[in-house]
Amino acid sequence: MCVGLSAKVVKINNGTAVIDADGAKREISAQLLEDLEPGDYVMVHAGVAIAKITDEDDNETEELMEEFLS
Amino acid sequence: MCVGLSAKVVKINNGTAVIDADGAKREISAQLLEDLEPGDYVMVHAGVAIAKITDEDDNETEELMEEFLS
Amino acid sequence: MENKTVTMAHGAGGKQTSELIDEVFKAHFANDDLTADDAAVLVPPAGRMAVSTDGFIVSPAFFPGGNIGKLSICGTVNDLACMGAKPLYLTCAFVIEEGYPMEKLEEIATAMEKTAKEAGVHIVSGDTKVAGKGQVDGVFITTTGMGQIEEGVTVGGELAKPGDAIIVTGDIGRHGCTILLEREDFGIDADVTSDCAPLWNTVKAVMDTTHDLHVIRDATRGGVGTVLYEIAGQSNVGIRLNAEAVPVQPEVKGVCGMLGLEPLYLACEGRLVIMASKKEAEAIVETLKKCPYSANAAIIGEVMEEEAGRVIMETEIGTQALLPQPGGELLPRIC
Amino acid sequence: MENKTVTMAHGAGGKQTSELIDEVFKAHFANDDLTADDAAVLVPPAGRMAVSTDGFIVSPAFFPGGNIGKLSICGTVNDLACMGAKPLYLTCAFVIEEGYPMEKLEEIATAMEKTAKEAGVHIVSGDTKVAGKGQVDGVFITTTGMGQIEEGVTVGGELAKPGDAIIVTGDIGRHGCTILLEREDFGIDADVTSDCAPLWNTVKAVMDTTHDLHVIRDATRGGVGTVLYEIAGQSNVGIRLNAEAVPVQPEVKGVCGMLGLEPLYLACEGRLVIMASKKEAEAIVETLKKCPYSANAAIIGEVMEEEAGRVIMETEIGTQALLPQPGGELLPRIC
Amino acid sequence: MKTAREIIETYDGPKVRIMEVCGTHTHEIFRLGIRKLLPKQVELISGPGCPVCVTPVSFIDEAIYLALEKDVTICTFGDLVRVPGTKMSLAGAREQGAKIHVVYSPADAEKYAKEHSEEQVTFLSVGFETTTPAGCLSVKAAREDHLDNYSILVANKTMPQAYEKLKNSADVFLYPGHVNAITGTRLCEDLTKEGISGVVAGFTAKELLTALAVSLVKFQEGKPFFVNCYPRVVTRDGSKEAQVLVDEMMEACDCEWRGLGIIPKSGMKLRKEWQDFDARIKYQMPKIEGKPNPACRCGDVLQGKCKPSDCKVFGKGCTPQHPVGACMVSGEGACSAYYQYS
Amino acid sequence: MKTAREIIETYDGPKVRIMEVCGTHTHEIFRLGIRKLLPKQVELISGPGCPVCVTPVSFIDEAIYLALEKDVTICTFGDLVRVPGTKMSLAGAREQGAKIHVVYSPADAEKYAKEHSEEQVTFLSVGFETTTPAGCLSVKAAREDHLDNYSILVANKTMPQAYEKLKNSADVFLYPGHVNAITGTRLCEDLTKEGISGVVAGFTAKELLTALAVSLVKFQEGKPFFVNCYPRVVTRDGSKEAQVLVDEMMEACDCEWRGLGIIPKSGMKLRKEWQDFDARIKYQMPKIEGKPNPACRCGDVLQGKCKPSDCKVFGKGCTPQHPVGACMVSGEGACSAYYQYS
Ligand code: SF4
Ligand code: SF4
Ligand SMILES: [Mg+2]
Ligand SMILES: [Mg+2]
Ligand SMILES: [Mg+2]
Ligand SMILES: [Mg+2]
Ligand SMILES: [Mg+2]
Ligand SMILES: [Mg+2]
Ligand SMILES: [Mg+2]
Ligand SMILES: [Mg+2]
Ligand SMILES: [Mg+2]
Ligand SMILES: [Mg+2]
Repeated sequence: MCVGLSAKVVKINNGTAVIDADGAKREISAQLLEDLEPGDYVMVHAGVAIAKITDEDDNETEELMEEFLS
Repeated sequence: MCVGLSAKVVKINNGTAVIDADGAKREISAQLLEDLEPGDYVMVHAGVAIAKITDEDDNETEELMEEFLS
Repeated sequence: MENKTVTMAHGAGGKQTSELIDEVFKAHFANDDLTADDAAVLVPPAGRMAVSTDGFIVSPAFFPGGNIGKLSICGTVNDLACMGAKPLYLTCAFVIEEGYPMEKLEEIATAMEKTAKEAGVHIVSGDTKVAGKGQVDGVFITTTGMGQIEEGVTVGGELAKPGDAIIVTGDIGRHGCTILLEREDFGIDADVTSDCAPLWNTVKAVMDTTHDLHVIRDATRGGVGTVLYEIAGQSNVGIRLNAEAVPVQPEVKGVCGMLGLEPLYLACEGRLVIMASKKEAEAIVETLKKCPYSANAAIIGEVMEEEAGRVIMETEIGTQALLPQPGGELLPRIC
Repeated sequence: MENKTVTMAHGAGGKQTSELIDEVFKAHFANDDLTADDAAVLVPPAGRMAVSTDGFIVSPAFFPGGNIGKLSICGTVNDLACMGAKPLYLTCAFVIEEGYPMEKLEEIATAMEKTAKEAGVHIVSGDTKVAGKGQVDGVFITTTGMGQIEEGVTVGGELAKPGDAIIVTGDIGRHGCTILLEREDFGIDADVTSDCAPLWNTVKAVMDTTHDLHVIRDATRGGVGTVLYEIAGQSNVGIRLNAEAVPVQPEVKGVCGMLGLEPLYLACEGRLVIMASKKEAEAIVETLKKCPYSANAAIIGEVMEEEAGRVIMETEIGTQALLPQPGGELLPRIC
Repeated sequence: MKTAREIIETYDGPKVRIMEVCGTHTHEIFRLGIRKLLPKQVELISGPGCPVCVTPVSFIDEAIYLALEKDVTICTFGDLVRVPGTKMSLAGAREQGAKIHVVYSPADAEKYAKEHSEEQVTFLSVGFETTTPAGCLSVKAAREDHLDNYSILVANKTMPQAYEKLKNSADVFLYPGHVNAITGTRLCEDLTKEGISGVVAGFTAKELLTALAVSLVKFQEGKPFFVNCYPRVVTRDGSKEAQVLVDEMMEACDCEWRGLGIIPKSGMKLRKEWQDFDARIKYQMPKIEGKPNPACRCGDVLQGKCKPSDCKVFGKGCTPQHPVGACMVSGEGACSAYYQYS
Repeated sequence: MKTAREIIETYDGPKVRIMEVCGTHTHEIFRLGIRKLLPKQVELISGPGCPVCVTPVSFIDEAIYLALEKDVTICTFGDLVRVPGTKMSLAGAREQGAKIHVVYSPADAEKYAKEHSEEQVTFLSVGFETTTPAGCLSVKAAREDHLDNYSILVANKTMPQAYEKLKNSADVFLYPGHVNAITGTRLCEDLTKEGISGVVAGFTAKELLTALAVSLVKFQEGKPFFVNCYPRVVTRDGSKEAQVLVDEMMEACDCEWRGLGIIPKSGMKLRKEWQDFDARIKYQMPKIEGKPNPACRCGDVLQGKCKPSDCKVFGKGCTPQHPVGACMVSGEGACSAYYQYS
C-alpha cells in the first residue's frame, strides 16, 4: 500500500507545508512531524508528510550492502 | 386574449372530457359545463371547456348578416 | 460486449474504446471505405464536391418514425441532395453520456446502417467520446457528408426567379410536431410520426425529369416558413404562398390549434421546397408523387418580383397578408 | 450582437441563428470556400483524399495553452497530417449550452481562425445547435477535415517494420496533465501548459527530409502508451521502449508522482509518434528540432520482430518489463 | 344583399375608431390581412386585451425571484417566457439555471407538482375572465390532492374596468368573445347606457368580418348599441359554474396594468381560505418594484394614443427577437403585429 | 563486493518464499521486471497489502447505498472507483447519477464538504497505518470547522494481525516501508521471536534490490531475522504524533478482509467521542452483506495459496477492463499485475 512521494519542503505555515516535487507544488499536512523546516525533505502520502527523510535520494543502500553483504 | 379551439367531445368521465380536434385528443376539464355528452362540441381554452357550442362551424354568421344588414 | 452501459472507459481511447467501436459501430457500418485509422483514404468525387455538416441533439433520441441515428444520416444526406449532389461518403462523431444503455446505441447504429444503405452513402470514419453523467443529454451525433455534384444542374438559395413555381414535397411539420409531443408533457394524444427520410433518390428523380431547377431546400429547423424567408432574402424576390394549398396532416393541424402554433414553422426532416420554372412544375409534381416520400407533393405558391424579401400569404378569404417572420424558440401560447 | 449569452432562439434556425453565424462565425472564418448554404461546393483534392472527424468535449473548455476551439482544429488537422495529407477543408459543428457567454464563443472562434490559418486549412461549412441548460456542458465542437494525400509517402499504423526507430516529437503528457489539473480540484500547482499545436507543417518538413517513413501517429487520447500498443497490434510487431529516453517535463513527472499516474498514458495534442528506418532517424530528429513544436524530439525505442503485440520497457536498471496495457479512465491512486 | 366584406370595403360613413380588445382578434385580423380592406375612415386600434402585454414588469420580476432565489419550479404558459422583466426574461433566468416548465394548462402545472413532490412549483396565473377559472380549478385540485408544493402567482385581471378607462379611446369595441363566453353579455348591454358601443366578435374570418360589418352598420345609425355576433359560443348568462367558482375562490383587488398603471378593482387575488396556495404569501414575497424601459410606449399604444411606429425604439432597439416592451413579445402584441405584418 | 542484483541472480541457496506485503512493492517489482531476475528457488508472493484488494464487497455496497439511497456525495481515492461491489462499482453508481468525487487526500474531502454546505459528503477511509492518520486529520478539521455535513466510512486496517495470519504463507516478509514509517520497526523486530523473518523495504529500484539481496543473504544464515533496509525513511519509533492521533480518535475492531474473512482486532473505527463523523452511525447504515463473485479466488491469491492464473476466470471473465475481484482492479492487485505484465 501507500504510494509515497519524496519532496522538498518550501514553506511552512501553521501545521501545513508546501512541498515541491520536480516543480509540482501542493499544500500538505505537516501535523505528523515536529519542527519541519523549509529545505527539509519529506515522504508524502495522501496529502500528509509521514516522515522526514535524510535525503531525496536512495544512496544509503550502499551502506546497507556494505554492512550486510560484504 | 384567449386562443380558443372548437373540438368534439368523445368521452366524459367524472368532471373531465376527452376532446378531439382533427384527430388530436386531450383530456380537459368539463367542470364549467353541466351535462356535457359525447358528440357535443365545445370551445376549449387552456385545458378547460369554456362553452358548449352549437356546431363546430361558423355558418350562423349568415343569419346575423340577414338580421342586421339586409 | 460485456457492458450493458457505456462507461467512461469506453471513451478513454484504450482497449474498451476499440471494443465499443468494433462491436457496435464497425459491425453495422462495415464497407470498403470504412477506416480503422484516424482518417479514411478515399477516391475523391469527380467534378465538384459538396460538403455539409450537421450536429444532431434531438431530444428524445427515439421518436415515432425514427431515432437520432436515422435523423443524423437523413439530415446530412438531404443537405447534399439539396445541392444536387449524390452523397458518397459520411463521417459520424458520437458524444455519449456515461451510463447510456448499450442496447439503445446498438439501435441507433442499426438505424444509421439502414438509412445509409438506402441513401447509397458509405460511412468512412467515426469518432466516439464519452462525457460524464450530466454533461451531455444521452447521445449527440455529428455527421459530415461529401457528395458529387451532378453536372447540368445548378441550384442554390440565391437562384429563385420571379415566375417560379414553389413546390413542397409533402405535408409539412410532422417532425417538429412529433418531437414537441414526445418531449413536452402536454398530454396531447395524436397519431403523428416524423417525416424523417433520406431524399437523394427523390432529388435524383426530379433532376432526371428536368434540369430546369432553381432551388432545392430541405425545410428542417424553422420549417417551410423559415426556408421561404431565407430564399426570399438570398434571391431578393417576393414569395406568394397559397395558404390553402399547403398540405398539413389534420392531426398536425389539431395539435397546432391546441398549442397556438403555426405549422409553417414546425421542422420537417423529409420534406423539400423546390423552386423551378412554372412550365416544369406539373411534371415535377407528377414525378414526386411516384417517389416513396412525396406522395402528397403540391404546388403551394410562386415567386414574384414584388415584395422582395417577403413571404405573402393568400388567405382563405382571398386577402393577402404577410407571413410573420420566424421568431426563435417555438412556444405554445394561450393568447 | 445584442445578446451577451447564447439563447435557445439562436438555435431555432431563424433570424437569430443567422445573426449568430454572421457575427461570430463568419466574421472569423471568412474565406473563398466558406458557404452560407447548407453545403459547400468545393474543388476536390487531386489524387487520394484523406477524411477525418473528431468530437471535442474537453472540460474545461479553456486551459493553459489553448481552448476547445484551437484543439478542435489541431485534432483534425493532425489526424490528416498523420495520413501524410495536407489539410485543405474543414467543417465545424457546434453544440452550445443555453446561456453560454457570447464573449467566450467569440474567443473560441478567434482561436479557430488563428489555428486554421496557421495550418493552411479553409473552414468551409458549419452548424450551430443550442441545447437547453444542463443538456450539454458548455460547448462541444465536432470538426471534419478533408486533405490531399501527398504522393510518394505511404504511412499507416499497420506499416511498422522490425528495426524501425521510434521517434517522439517532444516531451509527452502535457495536455493530459494540464487538463487534469484544471478539471479536478487536486490542489496541485504546477507550471504545465498544453502541448496543443497544429502539426501539418511539421509532418511536411519530415516528409521533405525522407520518404522512408512507415508510421506517423498523434498521441492523443490514451497518450503515447496507447498509440504504441495500437501500432504493435496493427503491425504485429513488438516495441522496445527506452524508459529513460522518453522526454517528460519535470513538472509533469512531479504531478504524476503525486497522483500515481504514468505519463505515457497522458494525452498529448501536439506530439507525434513516428516510425521510420533506423538510418533516417537522426536526420528526422534533426529536422524536427528545427520545427517550432518539436524542439525536444527524441528517439525513444525501436520496433522488433519478437514480442509481437507488446510494448517492452527497458528500465532504469537495465531489466526489461512489459508496459502495462492502457486501462480505461485515468484515476489518481494512493496505492 | 351585400356581403360583410363588401359592406366593409365600401363603407363611406363618418370616421370611426374600432378597438379590438382581444389579442387573439389582433392576431387574426393581421393574419387575415383585414386591415388592408378597410377604407381610410375606419381606424382599428389594438387594445389591452393581451394578458402578456398588460402584465407588468414587476410580475416577471416576482416570478424570477421565486425561480432564482427560492429555487421554485415555475410553470407557465409559453406566452410569458420571453416577456422582459427589469433585468431579464424567464428565458434569461432559465439560462442561469432557473427551472421554467411550459404547460398547456394550469391543470398540467398541478399535475407536475403532484408528480414532483421534491420540487416547489408555482404556476403563473395570468389572463382575463376566460383563463381565471382554469387557475382556480388547479388550486382546488391541489387542495383535494393535499399538495403542499403547489401555489399560484396571481395576476389575473377583469375587463369591465378597462372598458371604462378606455371609453374615450374608441367609438366601438370588438368585445373579446371568449371572455364573454364566461361572463355573458349583460355587462356589455349595460355599457350602452353609458354610451359605450360594441359587438361580441368570434375569431374565424367570417365571424370577424361579420362583426366589423355589423359594427359599421350600427355605428352609422348613431345610437349606442350592443350586438352579440358570436352567439354559437356566447350566451346572455355565460358560464354560471365559472362565475360561482371564481367568486368562491377569488376576490377583486387593485391591479397594475403595464402601461395603464393601477386600475382599481381590476385584478383578482385568492381569498383568505385559499391563501396557502398564494405564492406571494407562501414565500413572503418582498415588494418588488419593476422598472420598465422608459423608452417603451406600450401604455400609449394600448390606449390608442399612439401607433407602435411612433415609439422611438420600434423596429430598432425593439424587435420580436429583442423585445423591449411586452407589446413586442407575442404575436398578439400590437407592436409585434405591426412589426411583423408591415 | 557483489552487487545486490548479482546476489539475487546468483542465489543458489534453499527454496525460499518471499511475500511482498505492500501493493506498491508488487507494482514496482513488476514495473522493474525484477521477477525475471529471480532464480527458480525464489518465489515471490504478492500479499494482502493493497487496501483496494482487501476491501470487502460489502464496503463498496455501503458506499453505493449512501450515494444512491441517501444522496450523499462520496469522496474517494481514485483506487476504489472501479472495485466491484455486489451489483456494481462506484463507477457504475456514478452512471446512475451518484456523485462520486475523486480526491487526492482526505483533507480535500473535508475541504469539499466545507465548500459545499448544501451537500452531505462522506469520505471512504481505507488503507493501513500509513493512510489512517490522514483520515483522522480530516475528521479533526471537520470538527474545528463545525461541519455537520462531513463524515467518513471507515475500513482502515492494521497489519500486525495479518502477519500472524499469514505467517505460514512465507519465509520472509518484505515489510511495507511506509506503514513502518508510521509504526516504527519494534513490532517487526518482535516478530522474530515468533520465528517470523522480514526486512523493511523501500520503493526505488536500488532499495528493492537491496532488500531482496539482504533477505536472501540473511535467510541463508538460517535464523529468524529483521533488518530495516529503508532507514532514510523508517525509524525504530515511527511517528509518535501519528500514533497518538490515531489512538486518540480510533479504536481497534474486528474487521473483514476480502478473501481472508474476519480477522479479530485488525480494523479501526472512530471512538465514541467522534461518532458524529462516523457515516455508519450518522446514516443508521443497515447491515449490508456483500456477495463476492463465488468464482473469485482473491483470498487464496492473497495468501499465496494459489497463483492468479489458477483462478478459473483469470484473463477470461476477469480482466482489468472487467474485473471480477478486487485483485484485478488496481495495478497493485496481484491478479492485475500478473495479467498486465505477463
Ligand atoms: S415598440 Fe417596443 S418599446 Fe416601443 S412601445 Fe412597442 S413594445 Fe414598447
Ligand atoms: S483473476 Fe479475478 S476473479 Fe480470479 S482471483 Fe483474481 S481478481 Fe478474483
Ligand atoms: Mg449541413
Ligand atoms: Mg442541415
Ligand atoms: Mg438544410
Ligand atoms: Mg477520433
Ligand atoms: Mg441528463
Ligand atoms: Mg479523427
Ligand atoms: Mg483524432
Ligand atoms: Mg489521431
Ligand atoms: Mg446545419
Ligand atoms: Mg452544466
